[in-house]
Amino acid sequence: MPHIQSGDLVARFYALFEGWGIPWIVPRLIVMLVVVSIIILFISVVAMFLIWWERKISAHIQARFGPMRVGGWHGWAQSIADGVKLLLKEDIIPTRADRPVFILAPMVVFAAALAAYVVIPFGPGLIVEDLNIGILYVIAISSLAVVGIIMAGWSSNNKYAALGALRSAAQAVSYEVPLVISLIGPVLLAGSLSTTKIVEAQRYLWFIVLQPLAFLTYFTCAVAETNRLPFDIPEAESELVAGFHVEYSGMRFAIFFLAEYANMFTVCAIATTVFLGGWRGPLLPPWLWFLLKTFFLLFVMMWLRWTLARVRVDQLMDVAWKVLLPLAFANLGITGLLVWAFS
Amino acid sequence: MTTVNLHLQQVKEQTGESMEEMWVNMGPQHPSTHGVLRLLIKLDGEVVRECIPYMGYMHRCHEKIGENRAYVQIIPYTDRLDYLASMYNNWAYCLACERLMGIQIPERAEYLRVLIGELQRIASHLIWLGTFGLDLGNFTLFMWCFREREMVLDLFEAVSGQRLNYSFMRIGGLALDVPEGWLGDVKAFLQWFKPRLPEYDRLSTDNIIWQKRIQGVGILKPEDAVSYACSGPVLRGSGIRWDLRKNDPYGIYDRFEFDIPVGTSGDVWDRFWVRRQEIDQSVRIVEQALKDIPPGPVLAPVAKKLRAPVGDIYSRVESPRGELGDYIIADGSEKPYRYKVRAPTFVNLSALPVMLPGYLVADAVAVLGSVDIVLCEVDR
Amino acid sequence: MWRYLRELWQGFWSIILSMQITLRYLFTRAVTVQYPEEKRQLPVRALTRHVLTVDLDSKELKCTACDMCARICPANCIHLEGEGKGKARRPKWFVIDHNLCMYCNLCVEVCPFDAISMYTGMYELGGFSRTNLVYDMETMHADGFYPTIMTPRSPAGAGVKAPPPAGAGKQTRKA
Amino acid sequence: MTAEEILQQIRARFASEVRTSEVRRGEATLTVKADQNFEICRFIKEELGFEYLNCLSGVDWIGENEMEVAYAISSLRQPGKIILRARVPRDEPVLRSVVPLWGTADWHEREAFDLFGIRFENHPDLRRILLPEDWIGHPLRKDYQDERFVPYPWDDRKPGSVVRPTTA
Repeated sequence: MPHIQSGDLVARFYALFEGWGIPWIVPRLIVMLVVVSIIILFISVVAMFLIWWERKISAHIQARFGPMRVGGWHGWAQSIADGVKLLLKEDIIPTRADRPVFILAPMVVFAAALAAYVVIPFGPGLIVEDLNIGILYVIAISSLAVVGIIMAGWSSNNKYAALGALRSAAQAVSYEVPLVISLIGPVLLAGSLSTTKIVEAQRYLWFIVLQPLAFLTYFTCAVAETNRLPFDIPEAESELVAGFHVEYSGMRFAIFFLAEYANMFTVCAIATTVFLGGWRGPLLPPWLWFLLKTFFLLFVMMWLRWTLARVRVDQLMDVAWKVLLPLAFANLGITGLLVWAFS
Repeated sequence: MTTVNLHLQQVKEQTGESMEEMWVNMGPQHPSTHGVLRLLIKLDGEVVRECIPYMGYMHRCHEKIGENRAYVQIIPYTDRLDYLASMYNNWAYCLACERLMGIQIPERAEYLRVLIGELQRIASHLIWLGTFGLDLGNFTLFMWCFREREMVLDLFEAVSGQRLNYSFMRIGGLALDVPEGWLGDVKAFLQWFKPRLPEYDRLSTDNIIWQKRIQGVGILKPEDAVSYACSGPVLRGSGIRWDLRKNDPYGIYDRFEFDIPVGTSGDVWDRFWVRRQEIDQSVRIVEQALKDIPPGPVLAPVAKKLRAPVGDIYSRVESPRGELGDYIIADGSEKPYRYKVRAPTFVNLSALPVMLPGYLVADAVAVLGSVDIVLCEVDR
Repeated sequence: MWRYLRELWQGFWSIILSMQITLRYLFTRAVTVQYPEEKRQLPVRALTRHVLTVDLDSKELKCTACDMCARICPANCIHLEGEGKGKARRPKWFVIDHNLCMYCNLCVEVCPFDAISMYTGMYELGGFSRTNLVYDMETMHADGFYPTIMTPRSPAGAGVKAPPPAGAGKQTRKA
Repeated sequence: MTAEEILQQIRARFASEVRTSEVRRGEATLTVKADQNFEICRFIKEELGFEYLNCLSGVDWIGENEMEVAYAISSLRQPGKIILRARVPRDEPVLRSVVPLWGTADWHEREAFDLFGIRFENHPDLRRILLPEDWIGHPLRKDYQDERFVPYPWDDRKPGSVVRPTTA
């Protein structure tokens, strides 16, 4: 696996088609289709695993077993069964809903989750497209999910959904700022926005050692970005029932659910890339290292979720603007000074 | 047009409200109304401006049933009022009947009532703590509290055979004596339970998110608390040192040593903290009761067919939720002429419209949770 | 500034402490019971389906159809009719409607002959129609010893056994 | 203040209103005419200092053709309990509301209105509270009829009588 050079493979494929005299667009479309299918498959498998895993972790933290029946060993097939159930459920659209927007919203959210996978380096060469503005791209794409959430909240024609969507908008705007600023520190150190370059720059030392404050800030913002407890106020089930997706059921709900876990994986993968040295590690193959680190961060996210209570809306804003933003700026300032001093 | 819409229209006509505010229906199907309560909330953005509770979804005319049952037959129905503290409902009802009929109950029954009552208080407060955690988004605390509550239920099951609706107390004492070795089981439970409390504290009391969520919201001023006749932890949270176990002792509560925790500002935190400390005090009382429980019968000799002398009584006990009163009018027959339950949560809930305005929706959930309502008791 | 930082640190530390305790619980044993496969041992007094107890020697019902249980029942769920006079009086039919039963044990406590018991351990009473929960005398006829309030242990000294796997219909149990 | 003193003070102030008064189990119990109930309650609250309304309960005395509202009043500062019973004619059960004195009376009075049909003047929001708004009748009245109502099982039953057939 580590020696597969996907770039070479694709280039050879293009050359083949060119030799047959077929227009250039065809092989490119085929490659795109294959890559997208692989990513969707990967996301689905990861999300289903994460859902099962989260249920297991929450259960064991709470002195119970969690799913135990479906599939035999510790209910490993529970997520698959749930998925099948959701697929078979009736697709309900509320009468007074804004139909096109209502149908489009889960797709937008899922597309946003999907698009971020373009720049995640699973290993050397195992990246869809090594953009030279990779980090910027991720930040831009991750804000797109909010559009989908607002669409969902608005089109549902439900007061709870509308409140959830408004909260989500406020939250996304607030947390994007410290998120971006906390990522600038490592970018300064690496001297590049490309994700592979950032991993390369951590050859000797992971950036989490140099940038612990940035890591904490980023991780907190990442939890908020993915609408997870303690920052899950857009869907706070005890207040807003289920927030923006209260009217969704069946497959549309499943897509929201899938997108949430896909987003979780994305933000943790970015954290791994930027702070934990990406695929670097001894003995094991790089892609496995990458997955291990990412899953550890995912575990921390779940651990947090099952430990903490939910914050309130105003406190959420307080944390963003009064705690995370100053910390991120302090980190950026110190990093900038040090980089300037040592260069 | 439904009554809801009619009412909304009426409110609109009367108040001429602006379109910037919106009415949100919390309930009857809402995860944090603890049953089927419906709160009509006027929101200005996220801020609650007004709250109108609607209840009665579980009304079954408990009092009418009571008027048509013999005195003994009412006991199983009282279980169904506050199903999280059934023993207290039994106790309140049996105590009222005993006072009405002038029955003296045996010493051992008194001790066992206190013992079981305080265990019930622990169980009830645990389930409150758990569901309050759920309201604030902490699911883990909920499960942990349920684990220990289950242990109390196991104890009660060994005594009465039921896990929720015990109907264990009788007019004149208890239905049965406790089984052999049961008191040892209670001791073992306390041994297990006491180290668990600091663990809850780690998740709740000591945690910064928990503190910030509930401090300074849902303030109930002491004068409002008295005017709305709040009782139990809601009243004590507002800083009034009033506990019927101390101030109007029933049973043998004057023999036990315990403190009454009170709050200072009357916010959600105070109500939480009062209940949290009451668990400690209940453990203390159980330990004392275990120490000096005497042997003897548990049921006073009473007639099979009980008749109360003509008269009326308002008798009250301090249930985990507050003052649980029974107003019984007897006409000399074997069934009460009038039987009214003064449900503590019904009365405490009536103060909710005073507590909510000015706070956020998220606080509304916390405030409602801190009142600790049981809808079966509110609706009766 | 100093206070701000200290509060920040305290908040962070309290979260760490909370996480520490949940991490510890992650590795403790679950307390739940996997129900259909494992079952908890019910205490003797667990109130479950009624049984009309029998005299262990003659295997005859102890019930004398005195109607006490039917009268005390708050939910009005016991119905019976007796036949015979004096000592020979026995129920002709005896029906308990478990749709209505509140499991309050009053019928057992009031019984002067120890003839009815709820300490049977038959708690799996699910049925596909409401009539499945109406039990007649034949179904409730005890086939051996069952603990009651007056005799919680069998005269032979045998303790109470674990409840048998029970279905909706007629349930039997060896003494 | 003992129960006797309480009764004396009330009798001295509202001599013509008090029908009966007695001390039972240390509680002052008195029955009054309904037209001055608000003034008596205000006297009890403001001058005697019993500021805590425990319970407000309606009673239907069908034999005497009267309705009753029983106030159980106590205090958080002093011992002693008062049970004040105001009688109104059953055909025209109207009383003054005591909501201005005690906030808690709001829901209690709504409940009495709901279940007994006793109307309270000056009540801010006298709607049904436990029953649906379109319910007909007041269930706790003794003459209320409902076909779903399960009667007292001991009435009209001889031992062995069959009440209704059941199938097993």
